[in-house]
Amino acid sequence: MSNDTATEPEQTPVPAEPAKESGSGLPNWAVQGLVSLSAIVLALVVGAILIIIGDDDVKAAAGYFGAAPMDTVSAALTAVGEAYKALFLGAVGGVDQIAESLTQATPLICGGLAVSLAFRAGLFNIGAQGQLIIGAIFASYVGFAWDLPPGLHLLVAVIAGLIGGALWGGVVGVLKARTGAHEVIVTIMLNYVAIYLLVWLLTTTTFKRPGRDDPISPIVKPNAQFPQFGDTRLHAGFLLALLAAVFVWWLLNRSTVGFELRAVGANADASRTAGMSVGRAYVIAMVIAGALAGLAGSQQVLGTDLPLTDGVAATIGFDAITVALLGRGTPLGTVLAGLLFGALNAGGLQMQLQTQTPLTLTTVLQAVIVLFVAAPALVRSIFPFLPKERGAGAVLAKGWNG
Amino acid sequence: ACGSKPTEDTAGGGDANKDFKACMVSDSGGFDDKSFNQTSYAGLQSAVKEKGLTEVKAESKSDNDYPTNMNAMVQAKCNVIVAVGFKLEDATDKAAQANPDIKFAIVDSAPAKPIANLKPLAFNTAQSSFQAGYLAAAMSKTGKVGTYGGIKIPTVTIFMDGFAEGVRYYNKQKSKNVQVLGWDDAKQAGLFTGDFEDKAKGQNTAQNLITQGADVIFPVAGPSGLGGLQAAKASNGKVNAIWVDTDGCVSAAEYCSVLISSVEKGMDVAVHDAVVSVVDNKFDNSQFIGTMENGGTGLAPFHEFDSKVPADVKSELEQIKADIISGKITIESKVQPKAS
Amino acid sequence: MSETTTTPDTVRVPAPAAIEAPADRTRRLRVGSLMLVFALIGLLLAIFTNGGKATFQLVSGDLQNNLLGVPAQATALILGILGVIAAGAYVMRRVPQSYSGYLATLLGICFIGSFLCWAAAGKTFPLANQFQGTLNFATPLILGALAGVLCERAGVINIAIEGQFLVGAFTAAVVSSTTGSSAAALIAAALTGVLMAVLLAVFSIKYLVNQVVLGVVLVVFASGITGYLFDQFLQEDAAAMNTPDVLSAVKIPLLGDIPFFGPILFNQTILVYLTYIAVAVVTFVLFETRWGLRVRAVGEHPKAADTVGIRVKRVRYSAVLWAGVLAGLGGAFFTVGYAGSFSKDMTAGNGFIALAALIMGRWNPIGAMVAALFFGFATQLQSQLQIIQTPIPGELLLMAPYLATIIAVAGLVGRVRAPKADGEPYVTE
Amino acid sequence: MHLELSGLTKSFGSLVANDHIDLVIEPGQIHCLLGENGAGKSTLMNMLYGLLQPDSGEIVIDGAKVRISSPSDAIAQGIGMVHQHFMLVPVFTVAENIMLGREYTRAVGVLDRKKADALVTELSERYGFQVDPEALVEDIPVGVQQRVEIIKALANDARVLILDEPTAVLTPAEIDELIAVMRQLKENGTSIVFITHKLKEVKAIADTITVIRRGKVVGSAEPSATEEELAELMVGRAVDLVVDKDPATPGDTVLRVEGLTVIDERGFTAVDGVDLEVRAGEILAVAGVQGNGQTELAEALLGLTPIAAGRISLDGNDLTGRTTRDRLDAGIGYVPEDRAHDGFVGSFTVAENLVLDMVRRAPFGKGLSLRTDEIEKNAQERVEEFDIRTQSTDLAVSSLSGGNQQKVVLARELSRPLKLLVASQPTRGVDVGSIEFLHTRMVKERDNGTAVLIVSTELDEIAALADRVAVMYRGKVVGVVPADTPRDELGLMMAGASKSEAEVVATENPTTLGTI
Ligand SMILES: Nc1ncnc2c1ncn2[C@@H]1O[C@H](COP(=O)(O)OP(=O)(O)OP(=O)(O)O)[C@@H](O)[C@H]1O
Ligand SMILES: Nc1ncnc2c1ncn2[C@@H]1O[C@H](COP(=O)(O)OP(=O)(O)OP(=O)(O)O)[C@@H](O)[C@H]1O
Ligand SMILES: [Mg+2]
Ligand SMILES: [Mg+2]
Repeated sequence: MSNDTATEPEQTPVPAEPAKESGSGLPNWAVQGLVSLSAIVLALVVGAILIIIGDDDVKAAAGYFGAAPMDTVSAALTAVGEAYKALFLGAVGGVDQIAESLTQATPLICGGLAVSLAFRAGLFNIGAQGQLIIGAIFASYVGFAWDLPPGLHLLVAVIAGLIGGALWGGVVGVLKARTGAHEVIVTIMLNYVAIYLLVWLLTTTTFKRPGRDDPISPIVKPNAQFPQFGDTRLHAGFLLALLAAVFVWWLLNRSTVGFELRAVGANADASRTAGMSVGRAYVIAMVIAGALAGLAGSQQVLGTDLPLTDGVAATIGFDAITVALLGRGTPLGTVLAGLLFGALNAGGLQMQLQTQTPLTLTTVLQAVIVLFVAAPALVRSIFPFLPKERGAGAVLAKGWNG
Repeated sequence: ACGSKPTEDTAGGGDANKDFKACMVSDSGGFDDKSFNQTSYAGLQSAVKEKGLTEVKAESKSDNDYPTNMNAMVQAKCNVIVAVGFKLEDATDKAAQANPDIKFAIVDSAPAKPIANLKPLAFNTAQSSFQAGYLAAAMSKTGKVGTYGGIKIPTVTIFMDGFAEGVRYYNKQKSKNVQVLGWDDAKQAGLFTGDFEDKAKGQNTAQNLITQGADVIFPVAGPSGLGGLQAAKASNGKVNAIWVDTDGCVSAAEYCSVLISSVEKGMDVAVHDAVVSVVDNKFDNSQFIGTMENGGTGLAPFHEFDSKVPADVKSELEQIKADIISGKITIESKVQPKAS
Repeated sequence: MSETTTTPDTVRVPAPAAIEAPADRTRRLRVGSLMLVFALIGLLLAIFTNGGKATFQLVSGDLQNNLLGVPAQATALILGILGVIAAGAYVMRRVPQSYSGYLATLLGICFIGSFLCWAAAGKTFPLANQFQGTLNFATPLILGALAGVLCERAGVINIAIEGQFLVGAFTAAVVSSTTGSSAAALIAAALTGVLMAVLLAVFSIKYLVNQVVLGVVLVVFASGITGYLFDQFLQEDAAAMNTPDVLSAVKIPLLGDIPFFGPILFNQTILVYLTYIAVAVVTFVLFETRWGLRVRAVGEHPKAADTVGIRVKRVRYSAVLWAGVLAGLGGAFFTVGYAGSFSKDMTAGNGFIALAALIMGRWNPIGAMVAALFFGFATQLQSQLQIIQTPIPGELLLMAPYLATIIAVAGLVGRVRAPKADGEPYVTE
Repeated sequence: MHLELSGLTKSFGSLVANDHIDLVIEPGQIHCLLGENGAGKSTLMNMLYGLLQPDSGEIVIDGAKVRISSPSDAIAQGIGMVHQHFMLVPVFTVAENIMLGREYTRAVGVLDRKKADALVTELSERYGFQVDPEALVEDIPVGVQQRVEIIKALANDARVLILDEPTAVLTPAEIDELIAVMRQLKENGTSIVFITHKLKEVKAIADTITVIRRGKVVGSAEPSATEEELAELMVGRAVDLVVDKDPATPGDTVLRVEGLTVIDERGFTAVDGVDLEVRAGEILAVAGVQGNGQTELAEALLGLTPIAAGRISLDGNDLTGRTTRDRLDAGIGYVPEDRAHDGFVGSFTVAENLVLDMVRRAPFGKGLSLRTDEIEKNAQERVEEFDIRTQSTDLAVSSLSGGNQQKVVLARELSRPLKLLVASQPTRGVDVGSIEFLHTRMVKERDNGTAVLIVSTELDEIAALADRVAVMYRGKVVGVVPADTPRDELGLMMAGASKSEAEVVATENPTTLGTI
């Protein structure tokens, strides 16, 4: 979250200083970058410990630790070294790997934007998962069931995905605005409803792949697929994700609607007093957030050519929440965080392939990175030489009450 | 059973074919699902051991990972790649078409049109579930048996179909009226927990069946099904269960005391055979359908129930097996794999 | 000082009965229309109920004896009409505002009654088992929601309940398997719950990390770490590490003999009894003790607490850590408390449902318990209805508990008010 | 207790809020601290109370140097403080608030509520307050809340009592009551530090006066000094305490309110059948003790609170049931009573807050897009025109001092053409220098032909601005009187007396402040 989601001056007396420069003379973004890098390093250390604990060679060598302690150490170093080498090369070791990282990042960016945007309007969108599923259903249906000319088909399918997500998000906004139903409850529940809806749809002939009984839909028609870059898996949906980030930036910082969303998010009472409709802002925020999550869903089915299955959304909607935190709620930050997570996912697959390190380790790494990035003070107490950032120190917290 | 054994561990078959890479990609359930990924992997392991191959495996965490893992396998220059589950169909078809030199096999699925280097492995588990239904009906004291599934998909309902038909057959043969709770194969409607993870929910679901009088439970729900076994265990001998996919006394040994038997889906054998056929240069792309005839599916041993299952029931089960093989008994389930 | 110059404590006079506050009116119409809809559905179901008897089981586990048979349609009709009257009385303002809660409850009971008559006409509905299952589903939810209540009353949002469940379930399974002691397992689960709570507390109270996202990250972390350890250890040696003993039920004398509810409530495991005790203790401690007063003060207005000499952060730490105990125990329910061995991500989102229950219960221990029971009831009902087979499609039934929660939250609960400083770190210069 | 502060310094970032402040507080003395908004008074007191840690300097009590690192240290030293912003937990009862931090308990930490109730009753009787120990704080009027704050401080038997702007929310009568309590305490040997912006009060009670400007002690004054002298010492220039204004030349009726009734969320009648008229070019002041329905009246005019009955029209157009947006567009300007809560978005910049209710209209919004250049231009102009003291228009408004924040709100509302200006407590907590400016601006708005409705609890403000005064009590208008009605009479009417009753009582029973 960025600085401007701070609460009333009374409750959060963290000074909002104008200084763009840190105490060390480095610009703030550089300091933030350094802190984030250090956080990644720390997370890798935690991961290394887990790798060592779990490694069979280390376990074997530890069995005779008294006799030859260096064996244990070297086994440990080898295990960690190999795992991380695979992780790194798997993420950025070549064009294909980079393309894979970007592909994995694509839906995370859109999902992260969905969470960030709602956050800025003072809403906790835990429902990106459900919105993503509905978006994927809509986009996929248009993609495989309709016949439209090239270009148009893709466009219509993407729009369908946006509409699907927007509907699912909009319900949350409308209920919140009209009845006060807490968005956290509603989004959690709608996630379940969405997945059960998907599972049910996949048993109907409309969605089932012809000639098959399995709950799997057809792949969308070629006309509805995002163009691919070369023979990598990377597709134009990635550019759309970047475009979405630019759009969100514009919306929040350069549009009247975004102004109102931010105002409502920062102080709903003052916004109401200034003639804004708080309920409307909630609806708009959730509709747009839902549409963004829906876009992530479309990217799954239109970009990576995945058919609809009960797993089409993976855990993107939840990972999106961490991506949004890592990105401090800003569009640029979300893009960068999405890229990092994409790289970790892609690298993690290679790491398990080459060193049999379970994928669950990637999950731990991601969580620990976010923890450290979110607590710069902790990172600084471990690396005291890091320069101080001026102004917003920690990620500002915000309560349920908006 | 499964673990991260170092890949160079090829004890058993020596390292006769060390350059031969036998590879496997799981679906998002992972290799520890106590179900089809795990069983398929066991088949890969046994082939590797027997022939002294090099094993490479990739677990998928989400649907996103299938194409990536499949590509990685191709890149790793695998000689044979086994994909587990229908969700991998698209990625496998694509990789098979692009890499005619590599042999592929896929569990529980088949491409729309045969592909020269892709062997589909399917299983008619309705057959052994039919036996399980008969066995359950015979063992029931209350005259009610129960089943539930994780999610309503064909790989689940095929077991439930066979089970229900087996009970009906029992009723016809013995003029009894044993009821099946939790599945109506005519209406294709029944009891599902909604996921494969929530063990507590599975247990509660089984408990609801037990309350309705069922004393033999047939859970078809992966880890969630383990909850059903727990419910049986908690009944202190009143309720027993039949497990699916693997021999439960091996894969979930702590529940062996309540397991009358298990419906084995011979994915391990099928995967093993497919891999070995590649090593031996005997690969063909015809669909393998595991049946009772070829041993691709069957009832597991009775283990602790060996003495409790009456001898005549045992012989009737043998008879059923013969009748199914001979075609004397036809199973109606619509989701049985059809030879293509 | 003369009498006229002192301001009385309250300057407002109650509004005359003839004028209704606009907010009340909106609420009455919203809740009222929802009540009417349900009353009419109830009546409609009654009309379409088959003749014959609906039979209800009255003793848990026994479906042969102790049955209550009622004429299905007649009963449904009576309940349906009663429901319509209740809804009507509410909408038409025929009873004082303060009784409206009773009316809604009455309607709820009538609706469920006619619904059950409709569904069970000609069949047997295991009524006792309905409550038994409700309790099974609700127990971990209650513990989780109580953990949330403690944290959030002190001003720390706890979305990490799911993560605390997972580590609690994991350790309970491992410790029970390796030591064979259920007591050790419960204690270990509580301790790992606290360990997660330490992370939550340190990162939110000391490092001021956004608490919502922190919670989500901790869930990811817990899922990752339990998954990793499961992969690397439990999976390799399941027999030694993952075969916990499940707690056995202990019947409480006398209480356990109460007709109907006795066997359901008082023939349970120690963990369930701990849950009852936890509800009572948390309620009492929060509202009747010094510590509770301070917890609520730092959650509402930490600076005010600070100015009277209360160590705000220390109180928050203590509340979050105690909450960890409850959430850890809630996690233990999934393994040693009920389902035995651990499997990956086995808590399957229950921690998030507990979070919803806590909000739905308005951050009140009793309210949270009611919300958890509501959800448990709905989940159990859908499972039972799938067995006795109703015309409602199974797919819809699976969604029903979640939809019911949304309807309840939007229709009845409405706007809720969190503790004022919930989620806001306390920073001093 | 003899208390000595020497060389206390505190900075926030680059701002030095307190710069080597020396202060001596003698036992049994009432020591007044005077200073502009943001001068550093609260900062100094917060250091004394342990809420802030000084960067340097020391605190000496009865000759011994002490370190006060938290409020509990201060309490242990016998220091009590009534904070400028209420430090009460709204959802707690009065008794709970008073025992918080020093709870009475029986075995195992179980609260002894009876004992707490008894203490509240005893203290209220001793000081002549009327407080119900069982009432929820959020349900009682601010004046009573202020008493709870004072009881809370007294319950600890403080030997030094700090009162930071306690009178901002009190009626003249209540202030009188408080002054009596302060004298009683002083007689018992308690030292009191008293902060206020109301010079009349200072003159009435102070033994010693210290003036702080921009974080430094700039001098002291005798209680006999005139208000003008004190104001000049505070602000650093001559201040005109009387607003120059010509008699009003009212035009047509702009605002007409008929039978307006508001029921609050708890089902109480907040506004009870109010009829009012405000004409173009006049200032109608609504006087009343806080909590008598003025807030709800103002919010109802803006459509922020739903109304149960009645009609509101502007220039003959019915506004009842219209949205706030519509009413703003119809030409109503609004300065809410609680600026940080309703008036601005604290984390937004000065520039953004200056267009908060205008982003959708030209020139600031064009279609969907925001014209940031226009917003910036507007900000420069308003900052210039209203003399808003800020380092930059890009600063968050929350970093401005209270007076400047208020100027931002007022500048925004006055920067568009208005038919009606509704301003609630427009100068609450604002120092004399800024008050002078804000008052002048509002009179100018009146002279431009705008109808102005001011809600205020400050009789000084009412006297300075009003052309007519409507007094509210328990949601009803008890009378509309001319602006020159004597203070004591207004005070009595604010307590519910009718005009005729008030006239009689006021002459028999003059109050301290009324006669100064
Ligand atoms: N927590 C804080 N962070 C940053 N600046 C602060 C903080 N508290 C006070 N200040 C600044 O210190 C200065 C002194 O503030 P202080 O509250 O002491 O003023 P004051 O004299 O009490 O004013 P008022 O009459 O308005 O109450 C102001 O400029 C204010 O902006
Ligand atoms: N985070 C902050 N950064 C900068 N200034 C701050 C911050 N928090 C508070 N302040 C300023 O400190 C000053 C003193 O705060 P205080 O709460 O005493 O308000 P105030 O100016 O006295 O306002 P009021 O007139 O409403 O009482 C205010 O001007 C406020 O804007
Ligand atoms: Mg102050
Ligand atoms: Mg002030």
